[in-house]
Amino acid sequence: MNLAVDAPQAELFVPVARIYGEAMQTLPQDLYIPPDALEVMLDAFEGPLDLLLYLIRKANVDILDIPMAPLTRQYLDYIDGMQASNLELAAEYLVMAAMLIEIKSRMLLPRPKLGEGDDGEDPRAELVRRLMEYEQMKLAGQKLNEMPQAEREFFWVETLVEKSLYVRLPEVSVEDLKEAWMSIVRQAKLTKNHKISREELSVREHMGIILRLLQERGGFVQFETMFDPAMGAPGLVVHFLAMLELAREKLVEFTQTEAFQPIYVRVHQGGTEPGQEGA
Amino acid sequence: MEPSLVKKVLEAALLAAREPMTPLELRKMFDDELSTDTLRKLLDQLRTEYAKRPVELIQLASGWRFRTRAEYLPYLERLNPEKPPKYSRAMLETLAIIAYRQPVTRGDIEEIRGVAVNSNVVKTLEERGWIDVVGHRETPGRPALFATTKQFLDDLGLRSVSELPPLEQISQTLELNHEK
Amino acid sequence: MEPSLVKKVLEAALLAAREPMTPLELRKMFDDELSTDTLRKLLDQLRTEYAKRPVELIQLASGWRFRTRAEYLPYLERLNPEKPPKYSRAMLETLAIIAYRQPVTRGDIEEIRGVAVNSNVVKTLEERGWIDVVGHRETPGRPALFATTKQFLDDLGLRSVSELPPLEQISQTLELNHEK
Repeated sequence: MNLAVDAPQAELFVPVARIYGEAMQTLPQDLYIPPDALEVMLDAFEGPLDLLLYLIRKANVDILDIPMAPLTRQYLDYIDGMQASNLELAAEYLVMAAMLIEIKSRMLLPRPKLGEGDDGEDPRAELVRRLMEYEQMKLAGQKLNEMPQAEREFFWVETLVEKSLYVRLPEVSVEDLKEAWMSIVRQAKLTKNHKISREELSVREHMGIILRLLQERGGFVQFETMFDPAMGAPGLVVHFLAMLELAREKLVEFTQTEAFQPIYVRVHQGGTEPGQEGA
Repeated sequence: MEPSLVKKVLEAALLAAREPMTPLELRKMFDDELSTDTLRKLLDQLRTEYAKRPVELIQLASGWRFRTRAEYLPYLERLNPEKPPKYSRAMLETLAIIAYRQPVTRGDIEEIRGVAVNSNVVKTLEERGWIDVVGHRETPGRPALFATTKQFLDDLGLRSVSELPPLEQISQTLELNHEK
Repeated sequence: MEPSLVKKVLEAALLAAREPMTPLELRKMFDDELSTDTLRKLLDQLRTEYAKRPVELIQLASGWRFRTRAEYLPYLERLNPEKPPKYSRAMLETLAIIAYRQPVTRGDIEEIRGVAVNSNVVKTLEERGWIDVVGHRETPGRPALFATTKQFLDDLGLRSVSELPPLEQISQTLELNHEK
């Protein structure tokens, strides 16, 4: 097969037509290009492997059975064409040309007998391996390009997050309050006057509860109804103490029209006489 | 073109939009074959369809966009927690006085702290639902009496004000510190 | 917390995400009280619920994210008249070699392609965040080893390199031939 030298490539680079006054030449087989397009042609190939693949594929040659001689000549003719156009020829093309010629010459020599090791390998094997690997990657690149890509074939969903719609409130711990109180005490030197026991604190809480209750019920309430048995004995005592403390601080007052009549609690009325409207 | 398809195209575009989309832009997707009225109707339908979804379609000055509903922001916040804001010392001291000495008037607070109470401080605490007015002291001017609320106890994880650290202990610690 | 609420929080977060969200991040919103199994189940439910919507929830190399379905591209494309840049063949072949043969050195790429690698090609891929240097081969010159990134997989909607389209089986033919 390596003797198939009688290829029709002899007419390469003989002008076959003129377009716009420019000579048209045939490049390898079906490749018709005007000379000034050679640069474009070179750009169209990604290197010597790509060109070789093109030549093999276009000539419909089985990649595994490369006819070395015509292929080598086609390749060299193509490079000649590029040189003729004063193109700076990439070194890789020349290396490939050398490789093709080397393979071709080895094909012409009698092959060593099989069984003598690696030397028995077809001199084209390495080229075939490289061509196949390259072709595989070339196809893979095309497939990658066909895959849906973010911001090209699909878009990421991204709804608006308006952070100002959520105001994070400061957190306060019991410790913070304690710290704050200590700082107040330290400043005001109130250490002596403001010793308040745990019990007194619950009395103060109940003072708030009573005032709130009075406010809810119109400021005038029957004394007994202020006590909920569910509070339990200690709760009732604290509640009662709170009532007394409120009276002492003149925040509430008690009224009773006469002995054994219901006692009423009401919000302190300031200057007015106690007990008059309510009775 | 089916209105249901048009609506889906609008939905896809608005969900992926980085900026609010104007009616002009939205109509561009249909080669302007969509009338402004129909567009408006479809956007309204879309908004209704999203009523129960965690994002809402809103109309802003510069166009339409999907927005995460406010109620989900606390969860999103946890992904990128910012430093929690802090209350000022004035705020904490006022709150401490109301908590420990309730019910108190603004005058009481000023007396204890020795400085005037900024009305913003009281307002902030009221807005947060931590204090409220439980009555008035029958002295000239009938000043409001403030006390802490149930919300305050809940937020601080307390069952009752009596669970606050006892003050005598604080005073003792202070005295010990003073002795040094 | 109600599973239906958890699902809505997940939905809100994923719809608003600027990046794919990992299970770890998603669980962070619930103070890690959500088991990985439950999370997975809820995400699957969410994905199913979106089956008829114009956006879909997908799992990527670096997490979960919503994206518009491919069928809406013809409409969405009209919003941005600027066509996305086309990658050159040199770029695509280099990318394919890095993706399928990783980790590879520049020398490996040159060996396969038979031409010198233009450094702009590598730079562009690095700038896009699709490839990066994962180490150096311990040969003279210690050449950098390139591999594809999670970003590359995310942008292609993939979970792992194994989901890349399979290579054409050219090599098998070669082996068959050797048997002759």
